[in-house]
Amino acid sequence: MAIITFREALRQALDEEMARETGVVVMGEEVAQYDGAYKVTKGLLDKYGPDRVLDTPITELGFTGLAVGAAFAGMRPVVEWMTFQFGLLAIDQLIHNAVKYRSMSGGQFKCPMVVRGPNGPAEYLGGQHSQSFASYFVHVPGFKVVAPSTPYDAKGLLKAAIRDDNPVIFLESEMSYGHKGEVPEEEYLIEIGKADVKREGTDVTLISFSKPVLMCLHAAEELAKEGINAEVVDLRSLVPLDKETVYASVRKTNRAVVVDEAWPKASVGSWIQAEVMKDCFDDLDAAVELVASEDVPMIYNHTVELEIQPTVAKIVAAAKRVLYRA
Amino acid sequence: MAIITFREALRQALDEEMARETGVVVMGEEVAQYDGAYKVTKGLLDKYGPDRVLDTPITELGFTGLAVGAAFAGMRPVVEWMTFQFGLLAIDQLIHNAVKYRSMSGGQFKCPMVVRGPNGPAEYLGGQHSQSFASYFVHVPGFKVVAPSTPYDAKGLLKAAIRDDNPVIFLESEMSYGHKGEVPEEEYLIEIGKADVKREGTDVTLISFSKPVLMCLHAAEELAKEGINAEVVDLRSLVPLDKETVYASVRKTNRAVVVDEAWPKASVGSWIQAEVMKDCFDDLDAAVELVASEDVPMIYNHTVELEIQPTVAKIVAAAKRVLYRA
Amino acid sequence: MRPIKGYDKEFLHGLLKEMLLIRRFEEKAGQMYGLKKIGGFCHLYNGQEAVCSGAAAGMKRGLDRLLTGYRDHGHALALGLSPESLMAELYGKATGCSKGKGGSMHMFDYDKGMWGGNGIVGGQIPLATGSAFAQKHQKDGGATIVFFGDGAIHQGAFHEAMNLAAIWKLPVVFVCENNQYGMGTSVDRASSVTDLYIKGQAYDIPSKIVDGMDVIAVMEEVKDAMDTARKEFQPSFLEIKTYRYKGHSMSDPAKYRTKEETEAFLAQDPIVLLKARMEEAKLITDEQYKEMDKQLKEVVMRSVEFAENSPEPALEEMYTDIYA
Amino acid sequence: MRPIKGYDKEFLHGLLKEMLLIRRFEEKAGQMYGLKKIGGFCHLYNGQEAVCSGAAAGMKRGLDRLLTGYRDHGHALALGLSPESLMAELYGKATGCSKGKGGSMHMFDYDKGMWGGNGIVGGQIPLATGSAFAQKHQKDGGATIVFFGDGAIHQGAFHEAMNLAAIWKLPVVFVCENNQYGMGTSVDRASSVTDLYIKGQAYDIPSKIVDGMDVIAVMEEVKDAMDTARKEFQPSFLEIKTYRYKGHSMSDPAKYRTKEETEAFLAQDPIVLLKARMEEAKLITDEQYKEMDKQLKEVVMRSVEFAENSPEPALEEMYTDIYA
Ligand SMILES: Cc1ncc(C[n+]2csc(CCOP(=O)(O)OP(=O)(O)O)c2C)c(N)n1
Ligand SMILES: Cc1ncc(C[n+]2csc(CCOP(=O)(O)OP(=O)(O)O)c2C)c(N)n1
Ligand SMILES: [Mg+2]
Ligand SMILES: [Mg+2]
Repeated sequence: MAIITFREALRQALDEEMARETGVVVMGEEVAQYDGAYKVTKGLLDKYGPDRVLDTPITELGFTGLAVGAAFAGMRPVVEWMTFQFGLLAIDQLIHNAVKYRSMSGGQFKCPMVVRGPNGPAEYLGGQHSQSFASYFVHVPGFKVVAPSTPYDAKGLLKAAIRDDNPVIFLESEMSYGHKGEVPEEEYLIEIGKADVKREGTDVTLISFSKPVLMCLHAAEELAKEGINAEVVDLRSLVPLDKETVYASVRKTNRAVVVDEAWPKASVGSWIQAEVMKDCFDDLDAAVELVASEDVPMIYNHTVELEIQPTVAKIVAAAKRVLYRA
Repeated sequence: MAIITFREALRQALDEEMARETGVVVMGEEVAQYDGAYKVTKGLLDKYGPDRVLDTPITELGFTGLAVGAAFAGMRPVVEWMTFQFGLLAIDQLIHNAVKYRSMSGGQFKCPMVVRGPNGPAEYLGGQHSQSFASYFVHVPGFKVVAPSTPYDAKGLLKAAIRDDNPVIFLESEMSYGHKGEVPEEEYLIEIGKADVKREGTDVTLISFSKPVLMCLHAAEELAKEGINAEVVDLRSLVPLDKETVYASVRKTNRAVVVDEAWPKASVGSWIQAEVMKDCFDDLDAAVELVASEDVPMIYNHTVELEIQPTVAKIVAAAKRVLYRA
Repeated sequence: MRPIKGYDKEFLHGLLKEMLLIRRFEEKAGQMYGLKKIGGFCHLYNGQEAVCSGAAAGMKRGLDRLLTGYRDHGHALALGLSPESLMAELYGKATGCSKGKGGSMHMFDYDKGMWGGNGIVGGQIPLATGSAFAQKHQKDGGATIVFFGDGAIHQGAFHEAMNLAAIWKLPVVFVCENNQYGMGTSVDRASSVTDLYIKGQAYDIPSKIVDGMDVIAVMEEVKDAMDTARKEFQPSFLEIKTYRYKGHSMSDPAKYRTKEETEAFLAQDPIVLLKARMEEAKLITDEQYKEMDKQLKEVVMRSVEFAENSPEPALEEMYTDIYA
Repeated sequence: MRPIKGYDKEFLHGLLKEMLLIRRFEEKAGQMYGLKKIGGFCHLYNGQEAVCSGAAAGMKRGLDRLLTGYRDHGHALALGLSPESLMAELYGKATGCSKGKGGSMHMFDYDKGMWGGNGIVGGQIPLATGSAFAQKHQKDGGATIVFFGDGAIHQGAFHEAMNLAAIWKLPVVFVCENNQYGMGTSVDRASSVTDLYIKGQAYDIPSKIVDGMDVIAVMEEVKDAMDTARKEFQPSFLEIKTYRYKGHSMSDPAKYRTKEETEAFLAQDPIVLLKARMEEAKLITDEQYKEMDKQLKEVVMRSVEFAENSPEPALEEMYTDIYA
């Protein structure tokens, strides 16, 4: 298997799906001539031309809404938001139109589109560029929400997302784009809605998605040194949520820690924490812990910035707490 | 004590605070000449004039951002969104500017403003007018979030919100505006961040906020008929959350049901459910239940619309489940 | 007033009938609302009939698409949705054009090109631009027309969409139905310019004022604009001056305007004006008109019966039409 | 080029010195970024110095306020923030003008009227309009000036704010710093009109093109506009044509433009142009200029030392400055 970056895995997915269906178009700020702010769309303009790879003006509401309309008409637009932060300007078009038209029309519309881009904190970016937006989309029925942690998952899930007939929110991470991993040469898809046990274990379940999954794997190694055998469940999809896989793991380990780089209140992390505690109440030997961002705005200073986020040390400490070994 | 409507309680709060400080201005669509879409601002234009009660064009992003700038400059704007639905267009200005400027500037800015209006479902309004937005604001550190259920609380909390030096999100309900309750003639304020036990009980704690608190009170009456003595905790403020009062109740009853009219995923309801289960884990005799909106878009048909929302019957059933009497 | 000669009798009868149907339908909807058969927000179109009827007459059916806001009954009827399916939708019945799930603000018929029906002021404008984008991409030969109010024009959505349509040369016609008010706010209180068509100049998009009380003018201008869109991928912008006779929605007594003002507009009622021109040209008699009206009242009455007798959607319907 | 006579020597020296300070500061910031002393997004202002310096010279200090986007080092220096406090901010140090919490995009000094520094393209425009609203309401006699790019002008935020400023007559001056590119997108790819000042006409707001390479022109036009804002509560809109020499941010090699294009602009460098006019008028010698430059390089060097020697914020700082 080839070892490629997360960025390249995404690019391959886009390339293959664009080759497969002419209705797949890519639009966003700087995605064409500039190859994308993070170079995910590199070379697509040359290959597919300016009718299918479109640089937009800086008008998130406008071009996202335009993509929704195009999806209604049977195209499969892939919108790149330079970051999900900027998507806040466009969220009205997704919530009120992309997901609700189907219901309001009694099923006459469908909206096969993908909105993708980096989400969550990167480095030295301060308060306006570091927020994690998963909860805003997970909250609303009608979206599918995907958040891969490895190049392999990213490619297979993005291909599935593009073929999906629903609006799929595809959360990446600026810090992940350079991460490398094995990706097969032959085509594959990953079903949206299936979690993946990234490490098997027996003592405690670490549940996460997107970039923090890698921290969980590091934490598991640290825990192993102390004789604690952690299982790491990578949700991969937040909607639909693969409760079966999560609960099977928790019923085995009887202890769980959820890791989410977003703020803790009304978050995806706290929701999963609640679901696990409610549905596995009798199987749990300790309350489920949530390792989230500190409940504070992100700060530019790098040392503080890192300490605001989940860390391997925080995950290890939480795992030990649920094992009453703190 | 006078018996007045929720609407009138809000109007009195605005009126008293406008009389108290000239920096308090009210702006929004139709708030002046039309007296407000729901008549909450009735008569304020006549009393305070067009410089302090301002009809805006239909540009939520523009006028909300304008209010943030005015608050930075030392005014105390009260923005009315005709509903929180439309505020989705303006949420960027609140999240990126109203709350983050203080942190990003190292404390140089403050943003004393209130954003208020109806939130959540009303009647026969369909998918684009029925969403509950509490979670979007609760999620972000820097907001205070208030959601009263009675005219008394509404008046005292709105006055406190206007005097607060932070951006306060003040969630009302179209269905509550006509509700009546006792409100004293003399001035009073209610501290933001204090829950209120609206009914004392011993067997199960019903935790809610805003309009569904009234449903909880009805449910408590129904439960009483079956010999179940429910305590009803009205959170009143979601941020800050009065965990002390909530936990004291749960530690007494050992059982809890959270009621939130928003969707269940990544919601305020599921967050409170998680908090209670985590922090009162050893005190609970059953997992905490959440009665939320069905996880579906709101539908116009009135019968279906009502059934999508929390109902007294659903709350009663959940209370019985946590008592293992289902 | 544009001359009607050049148009054949049948065609003009059709136009007149459609406008009158819309008028009668809205009157009935208002009545049923009063009887609490219908709830929620209900925005009537009385007075503006020439806009949607003229526009629909300027469109190519089966090819072109239309989007509008919540004041959408007229547009739906003009595109050929049946009064039954609309009245049933207002009643929230399973037989409604949106299965009782959308209501007054969300009348849809995808196949007829009726793309609703949007409750967020200005929210349909980017969608329409996307529909046009797809039409150009898919080379289906169609164009999209989008309606919005004088109040909606200040929303960022309008400006962002106009710019995209201009730089990408999309087959879309933007129509501002300037009925002088956005709820209780007169256009001069919300805008610093009197004529809104001027906004098009900021995008170098051809822009015009059209008399919205003259159905012929609307039809001709929309037809021109749609043809240009289809053939040259050139968007355009029409400000159609019109007036709504009723309050903003059923709950609005419209105290913010004078009786004189409303009467001045009633005097140039689009239905009366077309009828007068047709009478003058001896294309219709008063008797024929009355007969037409009588028939239409029956049509509308039947739509009420249909709605009354239709079933409610099953509760389980709440779980459908969410994911494709 | 506007004549410089009428302005006294000291004043012109001040202007020149400020522009040169900004140039040297940015060069140093770029260098320190290369050495990884600074991280994240860092947008340099080289080439545009005449815009912020001219504007600051046209403002009333202590009375007026300024807002801009993420490319904000120049504006902060022009409003009198010290190079030390800026460089420390870039280093994320506790002594930075935003306590190391904001970084390059968020330079603030509330009391000096420096309202930042916004990372959301166009996000500052409504805020500025609100600042002006407060100035009018509080009758403090000041006005607000807001800067944004040629890329930002298409955002709804600009259009909504312009309309509000126009109908409420607010003392605000909107300035589009048209440096020809929004990241890699040239203005003609994002806009259907060549001159952006035309957007003001849609709001009946007086609008002009200003030569952004001529600091005197910028100063005079901004002063006029600010005076009008303060005295008549009349907003105005200036499109200032300028150019950025560097890439969009430190990570951008700017391959999307030709060397010839950049050289053509370098030939009308605002610092060189002012210096030349001053030399011609015998207000400065080349020697004096070199001495000035030497001093400024030392000033900038000292700001680096200051930043290097400053403490990091304590970890507990994360919990402060959230609620007032
Ligand atoms: C974004 C948004 N803001 C506010 C509203 C409430 N609202 C509904 S209609 C309306 C007035 C719109 O006026 P106009 O655009 O002139 O259309 P008209 O009603 O005259 O047809 C308002 C403010 C809304 N539905 N959406
Ligand atoms: C809402 C939003 N969208 C996108 C971005 C990413 N971005 C940052 S700067 C920029 C280009 C802005 O260009 P322009 O307005 O011309 O300003 P300049 O950089 O030339 O000063 C973009 C797209 C952002 N910060 N905010
Ligand atoms: Mg109108
Ligand atoms: Mg630029």
